[in-house]
Formats: sequence, C-alpha cells, structure tokens
Amino acid sequence: MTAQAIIQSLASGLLMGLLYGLIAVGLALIFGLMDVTNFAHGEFLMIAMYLSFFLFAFFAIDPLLSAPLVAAALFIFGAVVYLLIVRFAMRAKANAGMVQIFTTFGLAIVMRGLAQFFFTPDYRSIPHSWLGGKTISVAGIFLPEPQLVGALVSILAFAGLYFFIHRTDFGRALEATREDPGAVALVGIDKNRVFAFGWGLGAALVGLAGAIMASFFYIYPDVGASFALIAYVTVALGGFGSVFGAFAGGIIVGLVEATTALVLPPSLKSVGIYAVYLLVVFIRPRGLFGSI
Amino acid sequence: MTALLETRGVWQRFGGLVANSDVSISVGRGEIVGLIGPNGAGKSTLFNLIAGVLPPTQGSILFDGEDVTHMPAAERCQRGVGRTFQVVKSFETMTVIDNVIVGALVRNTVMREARRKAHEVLEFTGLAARADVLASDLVPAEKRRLEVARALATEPKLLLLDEVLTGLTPTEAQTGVALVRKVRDAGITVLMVEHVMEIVMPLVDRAIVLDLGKVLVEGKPADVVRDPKVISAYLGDRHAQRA
Amino acid sequence: QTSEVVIGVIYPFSGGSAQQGVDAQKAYETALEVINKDTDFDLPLAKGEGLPGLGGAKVRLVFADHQADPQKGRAEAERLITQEKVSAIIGTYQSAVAVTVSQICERYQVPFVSADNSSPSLHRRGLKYYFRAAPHDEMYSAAMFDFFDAMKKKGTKIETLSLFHEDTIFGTDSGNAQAKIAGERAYKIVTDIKYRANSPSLSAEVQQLKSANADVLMPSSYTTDGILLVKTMAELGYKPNAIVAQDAGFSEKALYDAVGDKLEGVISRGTFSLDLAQKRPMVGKINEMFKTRSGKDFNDLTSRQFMGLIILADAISRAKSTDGEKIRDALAATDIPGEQTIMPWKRVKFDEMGQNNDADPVLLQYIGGKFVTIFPPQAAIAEAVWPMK
Amino acid sequence: MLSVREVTTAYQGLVAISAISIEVQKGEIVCVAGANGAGKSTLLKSIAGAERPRSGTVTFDGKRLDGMAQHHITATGIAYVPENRRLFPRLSVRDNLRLGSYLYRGDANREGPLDLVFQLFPRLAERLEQRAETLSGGEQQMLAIGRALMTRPRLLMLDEPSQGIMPKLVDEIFQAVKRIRDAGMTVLIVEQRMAECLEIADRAYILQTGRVLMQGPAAEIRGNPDVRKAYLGL
Amino acid sequence: MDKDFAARRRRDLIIAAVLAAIAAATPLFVKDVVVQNILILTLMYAGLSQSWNILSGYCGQISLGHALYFGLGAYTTELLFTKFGVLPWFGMLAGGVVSALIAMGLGYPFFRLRGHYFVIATIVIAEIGLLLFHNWEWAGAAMGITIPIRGDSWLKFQFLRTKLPYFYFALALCCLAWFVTWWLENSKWGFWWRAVKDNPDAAESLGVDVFNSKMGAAAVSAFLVAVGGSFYAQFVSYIDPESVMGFQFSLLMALPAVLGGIGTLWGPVLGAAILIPLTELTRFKFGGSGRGVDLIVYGTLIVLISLALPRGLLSLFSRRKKTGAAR
Ligand SMILES: Nc1ncnc2c1ncn2[C@@H]1O[C@H](COP(=O)(O)OP(=O)(O)OP(=O)(O)O)[C@@H](O)[C@H]1O
Ligand SMILES: Nc1ncnc2c1ncn2[C@@H]1O[C@H](COP(=O)(O)OP(=O)(O)OP(=O)(O)O)[C@@H](O)[C@H]1O
Ligand SMILES: CC(C)C[C@H](N)C(=O)O
Ligand SMILES: [Mg+2]
Ligand SMILES: [Mg+2]
Repeated sequence: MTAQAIIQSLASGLLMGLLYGLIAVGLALIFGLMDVTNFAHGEFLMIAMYLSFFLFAFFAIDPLLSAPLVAAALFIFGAVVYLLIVRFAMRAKANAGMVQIFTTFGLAIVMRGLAQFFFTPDYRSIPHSWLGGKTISVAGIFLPEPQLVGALVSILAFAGLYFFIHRTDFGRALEATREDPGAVALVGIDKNRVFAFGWGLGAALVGLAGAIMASFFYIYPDVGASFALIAYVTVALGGFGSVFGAFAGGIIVGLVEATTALVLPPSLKSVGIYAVYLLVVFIRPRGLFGSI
Repeated sequence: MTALLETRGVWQRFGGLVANSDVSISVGRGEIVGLIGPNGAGKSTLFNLIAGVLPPTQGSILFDGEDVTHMPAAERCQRGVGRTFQVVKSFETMTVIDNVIVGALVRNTVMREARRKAHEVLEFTGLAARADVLASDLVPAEKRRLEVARALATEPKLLLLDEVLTGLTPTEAQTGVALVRKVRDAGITVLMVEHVMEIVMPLVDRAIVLDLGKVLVEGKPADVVRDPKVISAYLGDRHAQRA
Repeated sequence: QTSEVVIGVIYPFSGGSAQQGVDAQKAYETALEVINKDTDFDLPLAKGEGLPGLGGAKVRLVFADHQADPQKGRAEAERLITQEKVSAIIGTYQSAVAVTVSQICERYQVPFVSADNSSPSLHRRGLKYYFRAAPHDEMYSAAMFDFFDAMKKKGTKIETLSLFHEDTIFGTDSGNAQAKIAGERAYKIVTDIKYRANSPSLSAEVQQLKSANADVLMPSSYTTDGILLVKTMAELGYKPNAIVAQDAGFSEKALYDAVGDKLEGVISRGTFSLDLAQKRPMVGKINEMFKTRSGKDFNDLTSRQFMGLIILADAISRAKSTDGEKIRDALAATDIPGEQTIMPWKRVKFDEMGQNNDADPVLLQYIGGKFVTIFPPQAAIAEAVWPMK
Repeated sequence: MLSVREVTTAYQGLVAISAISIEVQKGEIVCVAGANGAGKSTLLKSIAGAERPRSGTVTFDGKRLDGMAQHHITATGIAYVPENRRLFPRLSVRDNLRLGSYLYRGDANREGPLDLVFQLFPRLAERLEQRAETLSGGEQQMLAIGRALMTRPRLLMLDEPSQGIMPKLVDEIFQAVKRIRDAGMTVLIVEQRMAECLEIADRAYILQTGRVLMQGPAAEIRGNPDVRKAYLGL
Repeated sequence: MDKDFAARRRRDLIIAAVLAAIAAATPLFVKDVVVQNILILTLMYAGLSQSWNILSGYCGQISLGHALYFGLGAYTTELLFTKFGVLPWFGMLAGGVVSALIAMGLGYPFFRLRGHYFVIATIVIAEIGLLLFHNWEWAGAAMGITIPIRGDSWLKFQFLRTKLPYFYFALALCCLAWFVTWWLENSKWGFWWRAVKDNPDAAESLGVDVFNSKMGAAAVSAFLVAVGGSFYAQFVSYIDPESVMGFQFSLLMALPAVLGGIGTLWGPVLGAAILIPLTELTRFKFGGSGRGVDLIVYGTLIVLISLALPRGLLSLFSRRKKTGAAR
C-alpha cells in the first residue's frame, strides 16, 4: 500500500469521523449531557433524511438549502416527543433507566413502522444534489464534498453546542436539570421547558445531520440502524457530559475505522471501533473526557 | 491490651486539598469516643479511611492489632468495622428488614439465622414496626436509624456513627443516646461524629477534636469543651458561656 | 372439487429488506392475475380462468412476514401449512430463511418453491420437496466467467479481478463461488473484499479497490450498499475498467435512480431481460401489468418470483390435487419449454435435487438508461461495450 | 404575607398534615417545631409546591399558590431550602450559586445577593470551584442557603438548617437568619433546635401528628412548661 | 412477620408448581402446532428473561448484550455436534460452561463500569461476537450451521414429528430458571445482588463482596441463557450469526422482564406470557401487509406499557401498597 493510499485512508477516516460526530452531536446533547437514553436516535436521523428527500422531490429544494427547515421541523418534533412521551418516561420512580430505554426503543419501532406505512419501504436517494458525488482532489487525495461540508457543519455544530452549554445560562440549567430534575424548581427553573428545549435542540442537530446525509446517502425506514450504535459509542467513548468528548469521539471512531480496515478484513472494521471503546473505558471508566 | 483502633500519621489529600493531615488517634475497647470538629474538618473523611472506602494517601491504620491500611471495605466489615454514612445510603428498593438482613449475612450464613438476627436488631433499634416498609418510604430520621441497625447487624467490634442523632428533638435524642449506650453495653466500641454538644458530651468517654484535618485537642469531654482552641474553632463564644 | 387453492408466500415485509417483500408481493399478484383471469399469453395457465386441472379452481395467496429471521420463517411456514392449509409455499428472498422454511415444508410434505434464493447449498440438502427453477450463484458466476473467456478470445484484456461482496449468506456464497471459478480458470483475484452489509461508510473498502485497480470489479451487494459503493467510488475518483455485478442491488431500480448516471456500461448477471420483449411480446405486456401495480419494471428478482408462482400453479393444476405429495410429483415432472416463460431459459425441468439446470443466466449491460442482453450470444441483442463508458 | 388555610396533604392516601393553618407576617421570623414525622417538612413542601395539597389554600401576598407549579412559586419570591438540600451535586459551588440567580439572567446586577452570601458564609468563597458533592455536610448546608438567597426571595423557608452544622456555625446561621430578616426578608424556619430557634423567632408553631398543637409568640412558647419538657429536654 | 414471609415463599412455590402442572398439561388440549410453537417460544423467552433478570434485574447490571451468551450456547452445541459428533446434551452443558466462563472473564474489566458505559460495553461485546462469528469460516461464517436431520431421537434431541419434547424442555428450562431465581432470592446471593444494585458503597460497608456478587450473577445468568441458546438451535435446527447473536435477542430477553416487572420473581414469566403471543399474533395478523402495521402496533404497545406501568405489569397484581411491593 502506497503512502498516498494511506494518507487517503486517513483523510477519508477523518472526514467520516467528523460526519459521525455530526450524527452524534444531537445524541451528545440528549444522551450525553441530559443523560436521557434515546434509543430512537437513528430514527430521528431517518425522519430528517426523509424530510430532506421530500422537500427535494416535491419542491426541488436542495438538501443544503432545506437544512434549516429540516432542523426547525426536527426541533419541534424533538420537543413534542419529549413533552408527549419522554417526560412521562422520566417521571417513573422505579427503574427509570429501563423505562427510558424501552419507551424510546418502542418509539423507534413505531417510527420505523410509520415510515414504512407512509413512505413505503423503497430505497430513496437524491440523485443530483449540489453536493452528491462531487469531490475535490488535492495532490491525488480525494476529498468528497458532502463529507467536507459535513465536516464543516460538524465543527460548527460542536462549537455552537459547546458555546451553548458552557457560556449560557441555559446550558447550566440543562446540567442542573440532569443532576436533579426535582430540584431545579427551587431556583425557578421549569424542568420541562429546559428539557423540551434540550430535546428540540438535540433533534434539530440530528436534523442538520440528516439534511447533509440525505444529499449523498440512501434513505429507507431502517437507515437509522446503521448509524445508531456508532453514535452511541461515539458519545460514550468521548465521555458523558462532555461536548468536546463527543467531538473527539467522532474523530477517533472515524480514524480507527479507517485504520482497522487497513489491517483487518473490512467486514471487521467496526470491531476496531468497539475494541477501542472497550479499551478506553477500561482505562478511563468515564470515557475520554466524561464527567458523569 | 492494645487499642481496638489506631491510626498512625494518616494523611488524605484531594488534589490540593488536605482533608486529613497526620492524624494519629486511638480508640480503646469498650469506649465511646466522640469525634468532633468544624464542618469540613475531615471527620467523615477519616471515617472513610477507617472503613476502607479509600486508602489513605499516607499513613497506616491498625484495627484489632492488624494492619488494615489496604484492606478493602468489605473485609474490614468482616473483621468488625461497622459504619453509617452521613449522607444516608439505604437500599431504597428493599424493605427495612431486607436492608438489615444484608448486614446480618456477614456473620450468619444460614438465611433463617440472618433473618432472626435482623429482627432482633430492629427490635433493639426500635424499628420493628417499620420492618416491612420500603426504605425509600422512611423519613430521614428513620433512615439514619436504619443505618445504625444495618451496621449493628454486622455485629461489629467498632461502630462508626456519622451524625446519626441529627435532626431529632431533644427528647427523641435522648432515646438515641440511650441506644448508643445500649450498644456500648453490648460490648461494641463506638466512635461517633456529632455536632450537637448537648447530646455528645454527656455520652462520650473521650472526645477528639479535629480541625483543618489535624487533631486539635483530645481529652475528657468536660476539658475539651473548655479548651479555648476548641471554643474558637468549633464551639463559638456562646457555648463557652454556657459550658 | 376444490374451488380454491391456497399458496403461502413468505417474505420480509418489515425490516431492512421490506422493499423486496413488497415488490415480491406485486409480482405474485401479477402472476395471480395471469393464473386466475383469462389472459392471452403463451404461458402455462394463462388461458382460461383458474386451474384447469382442478376444474377452474382459483388460486389464493396468503402472505406472511419472516422479518429475515429463520425462526420466524419457520413459524410462519408452519402456520401457513397447518392453519391456512396452504398447498405449497413460495419464497423467501433471504437464503437463510429458505433453509428453515424448506425444512418445515419437507416435514409436512408440502412443496417449497424457492423462487429467488440463489445460495447453491440450498438444493444440495437432499430435500424431496425443494424446487428451484432459477439459477443459483454458481451458475451465475460460471456465466460471468464464460463471458470473460469469450471476451478474452476477442482480445480484451481481462486478467485481474476484484471481488467485493457483503458478509451475509448471499455475498459470502457468491464470493466463494467466484473465487473458486476464478482459480479454476486462472484469473487472478487481486483483492477479495468482504464488507459488512449496511455499513455507514465504504471509503476504506473503495480505497482498497482503487489501489488494486483490477480489470474487472465484481460486486455482490444489495441495493443500499450498491448505492453507497457507486457514490463512494465517484467520490474517491475510482473508475473501474468494468463492473460485472452479481445482480441483487444492481438489478434494482432504486440503485439506478440514485446513481444510474455513474453506471453507464455496468454489467449485471441476471436471468431476465426486458429486451426479450422484442422476441417475445408477451414479456412486454406482462411487464406492463406488473408496472401498473408497482411502478417498476420487472427485474431479476420480481421476474423470478412471477415465474415461480406460474410454475408452481401449473404443477398443482397438473397434479389435479391439493395434496402435497401429488403436487411434488407434478413439480418433479415439470417440463416447460423456454418459450412458455418470460425468461431466456431453455426450459424448466428439475433434476433430482429440485434444481432447474436449464435456467440459463444472462448478462445484461446498462446502456443509455436500459438493460440490454449481451451474453450468451444466442440471447444477446448487442455487443458488450468494454471498457465501460 | 403568607397565609396557609386548612391545608391537608397526603402521601398515597396517608395524611401527613391535616387542616393546618398558619400565618406569616412580613418581616417576621416564624419557627415551626414538632417531633419527627409531625408534618413540618410536609407543610413547607405544600407551600413550596413540592407536594400538592389535597385541600386548603395557600396565599402569598394575595396570590393563590396552591396548584401553582413549583418553579412559578419560586418566581413569586419564595425560596425553599429542603431538608436534604438538593444541591446539584456534580456542579461547582459557583455554578450552584449562579443557578440561584437564574431568574435574573440578563439583569446587570444579577449577582447582587452574592455579597450577602459570602458575608454570611465566607467558606463558600474559598470553595467556588469544588463540586458540591465533595463539600462537607456543613458546607453543603451553607451552599443550599446561599443558593436560595440568590433567588432574591421575599420569604425564605428553611427546613432544619442547623442539621449537621457545627455549634459555632449553628449560632452563626441563626444570626444569619436574623440578618437575612434584617435585609428585608421574611423567614419561615423548621427546627429541632428549638431553644436556639425560639431565641431569634418572633412567633412559633408546634405541630403534632399533622396538626397545630400550639402557637404563639416565641417567648410565650419558650416559657410553656409542657414545651420545655417535651421539646426542649429541660 | 417471619411467618408471613415463609408463607409468601411457600405460596410462590405452590403457585409455580400449579402453573407448571397446568402448562405441562396443555399439550393434552392444545394440538395446534402453531399454538404449540407460540407456547414453546413463550416458555423459552420466559426462561431467558428470568435468567437475564438475575444479572440485570436483581444485581442491577443492565446487560443488553446477552445475545452473546445465547449465541455461544447455540454455537458451542452445534459446532460440537456437527464437527465432533458430541451429543447436544453435552453440548448444552459445554455451552453453558463456556458462556459462564466468558461472562466471568468479561466481568473483570466490565464490572468497573457504571451506568451507560456498562450498557454500551455489553452491546458492543455482543456485536464483536457477532462479527467474529460472521467471519469465522470454520464455524460456517454467514452460512451458519444446518443441523443435520437424523430422525427423531431423544439422544440427539431432535424431533420432526412432534413438538412436545421441545415444549417440555422449554417448560423445564423456564421452571429451572424460575426455581433458581426463587431459591437465590432468599439466599445470601439474592440479598447481596439487590444491595449491590441499590447502593454498592453501602453494600461494601456491610461486608458484601460487590465484585464477586456481580460475577456470580453474571455466571448464573450466562449459563442459563446459553442453555436457552442451545435449545433454540436444536429447535430451529439452523443457526447463523444474525439469527442467534443479533442485538434483537438481547432486547427480547430484557423486554419480558421489563414489561412484567424487572427484578421480580414473577415479572419475566408474566411479561413473556403477554409479550410473546402478542408479538406472534401481531405478525400473523398484520405482518403480511408490508406496510409496517405490525411494527406500529407492537411499538405502540411497548411505549404504552413502559409508560403506564414503570414497575411492570406485575404492579397491577400486587394489591399491597407501595410499601410492600419491594420483593
Ligand atoms: N472526594 C473529595 N474531593 C475533594 N474534596 C473533598 C472530597 N471529600 C471531601 N472533601 C473535602 O474535604 C474536607 C473534609 O470533608 P469531610 O466530609 O471529611 O468533613 P467533615 O469533617 O465530615 O464535615 P461535616 O461535619 O460538615 O460533615 C472538606 O473540605 C471537603 O470539601
Ligand atoms: N415521601 C413520603 N412518602 C410517604 N410518606 C411520607 C413521605 N414523606 C413524609 N411522609 C410521612 O408523612 C408524615 C410527616 O412527615 P414529615 O417529613 O412532614 O415530618 P417532619 O415533621 O418533617 O419530620 P422530621 O422531623 O423527621 O423531618 C410522616 O408520618 C411520614 O412518614
Ligand atoms: C441476489 C438475490 C437473488 C439473492 C438472495 N437474496 C439470496 O439470499 O439468495
Ligand atoms: Mg461529615
Ligand atoms: Mg422534616
């Protein structure tokens, strides 16, 4: 294998990693910072991808343009899911963890079913988006535009989230609500508002990811499943409670995946990711940068 | 006979913060010793070191003639160290009796025995009526009593009580005091942390005052409360007047 | 006399391959129309209504969902047989499920027609009630290499191959078959990549394909991975000389809708070709019937499903009975000339293992937005364009 | 200022306080005492909105509080420091305090009460970056009161603030309570340390098994022989 | 008090015996193989979930990777059988032992992890297992293993003509798992497990060997689940990685316990008795539509039950107030 091929692999891995990061950033907020399990994360992504697809199919709006629309729609969706479902799951006094896992898991199944019902199980894709299939070549290294844009959006999304969590009162309120949802009322915070907003924001970030993904990935009711586990591992690897961790987690996952494929049969490339996760948590039981 | 418990030059640091510095104390068999001192002086930390939650940064701990400095908590319990937690840690989804059975199992491998022992301890601590209630449904004062009951069920030689008599009316506190005496009469050595002087001082045989992680004063309660260092660091002027 | 014959159809109707199930449903309904209504095709059972052997009894289909799970396939087969009283079962898309469904059928002595499973091991298990009219992966792969041989004779340079197959039973089987034949015929496999189905990314894999840069890239991929593969190839600037695909994703409309423009000249094996309509007009008409239902043209899978049900129903009619064993015997005695199918097959005749060895695969090339048959010569209507594009 | 009328609150059918009525006037320090399980904490929870009364009314400056969401009650100017403090354990002391002033974000002077807090509890100023969960018990109590003060309450409700506090500080806390009152706040305090509490209180209520057993000016209660025997241990 | 308790234990045992007897008699009335099939699956999942419940419900270590042990049980049995001719009965035992050992081996690193880190580690390790089997040629890789049909035989635990042996085995497995739970519940281990779940620090201070409690729970749990996996392999007579080690099994093992009442003696049985027939029936009824209706119905039910009864269906039955429901 030539040096160029290795550089290409690493470059692809890095871009892919940032894309994983982008997919995980919403989860980093909901699962990582708010500490609420969301087993329907992949399905949120799926919905966002479908939205982009239909906006393209019916109104010929390129996913890149519709991204804000999709994010806004997902914001509402996320907030509604919280207010209608998750809120009650969190209220459970007994084994709240399991209740959360299974309500969101049930929700995921329902979302898949509904997608199949309304959108049919056909594989869709947007054939000629602005980004799709375009690529930039620098000294023989190919950098696909969708991933480049994805990487850029990913960096911006993480920077934005970081700012939001660490520099605004809302971020602190979010952390406080995670710590003790029953106690925030003592300082005048409405936990449901905070969490509904958090879910909305998390979903909006998935919406961004979905819009970017839609411009070059295929779309069908089960598409979320391919990304869900990677997103969980990304967040956990970086450590719960850390925005930066999830960002770093994404990059590591991308790079590890690319390098594993160089040494192991590609069908085992996720084994590399999983092994790195296990290794990291054995050494640091709270992930790389986790605080909780 | 050697002391039941001895700490030798124990240090505990948390990052830059020194919670215990060069603490050397000893507790004799059958004593009730009060460990007092300002908030944040390092009393609970010292309890954690004695009970084996974490090893001290430096120094050694001897229990019943044996160096237990690096022995895990569970083993120390088997050797006879029983403790309560200042911030109560009940088994919330278990009933009161089941909570106590966990403790009783240390010395009773037969379930029936453990259960009998647990009932006995509940009688002893006055929790018998609440035996079948979930621990999560207890009010704070009862939870603290449950902490004591659980620890007693392990049949300890040394019982570490961290503010278990807090939040009681003086009358109720008297019942608590009587309970501690009963415990001692049952042959158990007690090392207790308590901030309510009206309760501790009449109760303890000896008081150790910790301040800023160090042993400040040690002696008979009557002497300790008169010590100007203790008054200025811990009791405050008003107490001086009263004492 | 029976007025109705029930046939069980077991497919994935939910989960990742639900689309195949739903498409199959349309194909079977199309076949049902041909069987139950009076149509004017030169196909068994087309003329007249219902099954003549059973006094015009109509066929009814019961669909069941196996969710790609062998255990569920098994349970569904058993339910269809015992509760729905089906006379035969057809299915299943995934070969892994065909394994268990055919076992249950064997045990209840109900014929199983494996319409679209391509794993070669299926018919080699000594089952009496197993039938497959279509080719399996070894036959397909052999056809590909026959084609390479022919091209080489014409002076085309085909020496090195890159295999690229997914890691489920289909891809693994296909990859094994290809590797085996390549060895026998002295082609050099420069890369043999087994990848995880439905991976979120194929960058690393494509990177390796690109480095190897073989004369022919031979993918065995389902639709999703096919789309991602082609996109990733474009993104990483890999333009292979030629792609010869093991069907699956590469015969799906969805793939060409997504990335058709990058696939000018791709070759896929198959067992069906729409250009057969030029020789056999009924193929076009039946395709229209299917298209009104599904909005898609027949492809390699749906055509096999359609044909499978016709063959099965024909056997039931000839058996003049709904009894499993009689149908089995009738199936074993099947002999339908190729012209009476919508396929480019020589004929339909099962060997003692239930495999039809006369189902000739074809190679199709995607040219100008359509598939044209390029191999074997007797079926070809155009010369292969090589290299692609 | 605060008026609780005939409030009954129950846990899963178990009545903890029944038809309790109390009044708090502006600028007062009112002490509530009683044995364990008498319902003192439940009373505070019912006012703060942490438990919903089954019947009865709570009015604060003429506004009905019962049935109002807890965070709205905080916003009307009632700060409640519960028995178990409910700090945000993994957040720093600084963040805990800042969250106290959440209602005043955007306000230029949002950190205003901080001076008072540090003046009352200088220890907190030394521990700003430490996680709340690693504070000693006493430090945690200080932080809880400090956080409550940050919400700029007109009425401060304390549930056994002296619990786990060293003697010197108990006095300081009671002095602090006085100073808090002098800073213009009203205080409703639940205490077991009745002797100390009655010293600073204006009026007191004694609860027993969910009902008001006795009420009156602090001095009067302190003089009552029954009280001296039953609650002051004298 | 003590008498109450002993009476309750006895009552549980009697109810179980009666239920088992009724179950054992059902084949006399239920001749329909489809219903029998549902019963077998129900019993199997009840047993699996009961076993999962030991580690995750009682000991509080939430595992969503138990498919690993299920698959190991299935693969050990069938590899031994097809490659070395070892009878499935021994294979079953071997599978159980292998799984228990692996569970304990994994325990060393895993039990230091808490909360989500642990859950994700279990998912990930099962996924690694799945991928390895997917690529392990000798074990059949993606092709899996087809169990050769040699005719009905107890020796080979293989029956074509009747489902009854499978039924009784599933029943036995379910009873075994239940009984083990019942027995351990009132043993040192049972108390240790619940203590560890509720508060490991406190448990430690009371002399509980926290680490070994978890190890014990993991070993018992993995062993029983592996036996279930062996059974499943024999029952379906075909295994491939996806169909015995897929993530869905991990969920399916947890689901009955969660829906019925996690960490309770009767929860898994109750949950399975409702969930499995429901799953099968929704698929029968709506599965063939191709429109995802079965998913919608199934998913909605899971959401509703989880929300409405966080303590599980069992909480409907316990008339005792919250105060007594702890068992
Ligand atoms: N894990 C920890 N990390 C950092 N600092 C800690 C930790 N545990 C305790 N401390 C600090 O160590 C000091 C001693 O704490 P400790 O709990 O032992 O005090 P204490 O004497 O029990 O006080 P109190 O009477 O208020 O309970 C305190 O300043 C506390 O903030
Ligand atoms: N969360 C709860 N669930 C059930 N019952 C409760 C709960 N909280 C309190 N109770 C019951 O309500 C009654 C009053 O309790 P409350 O906590 O108000 O008493 P208190 O006077 O504050 O006692 P303490 O001095 O121990 O703090 C008690 O009998 C108690 O058992
Ligand atoms: C390409 C397809 C016809 C192969 C089929 N999915 C099988 O598994 O047999
Ligand atoms: Mg302390
Ligand atoms: Mg109280």
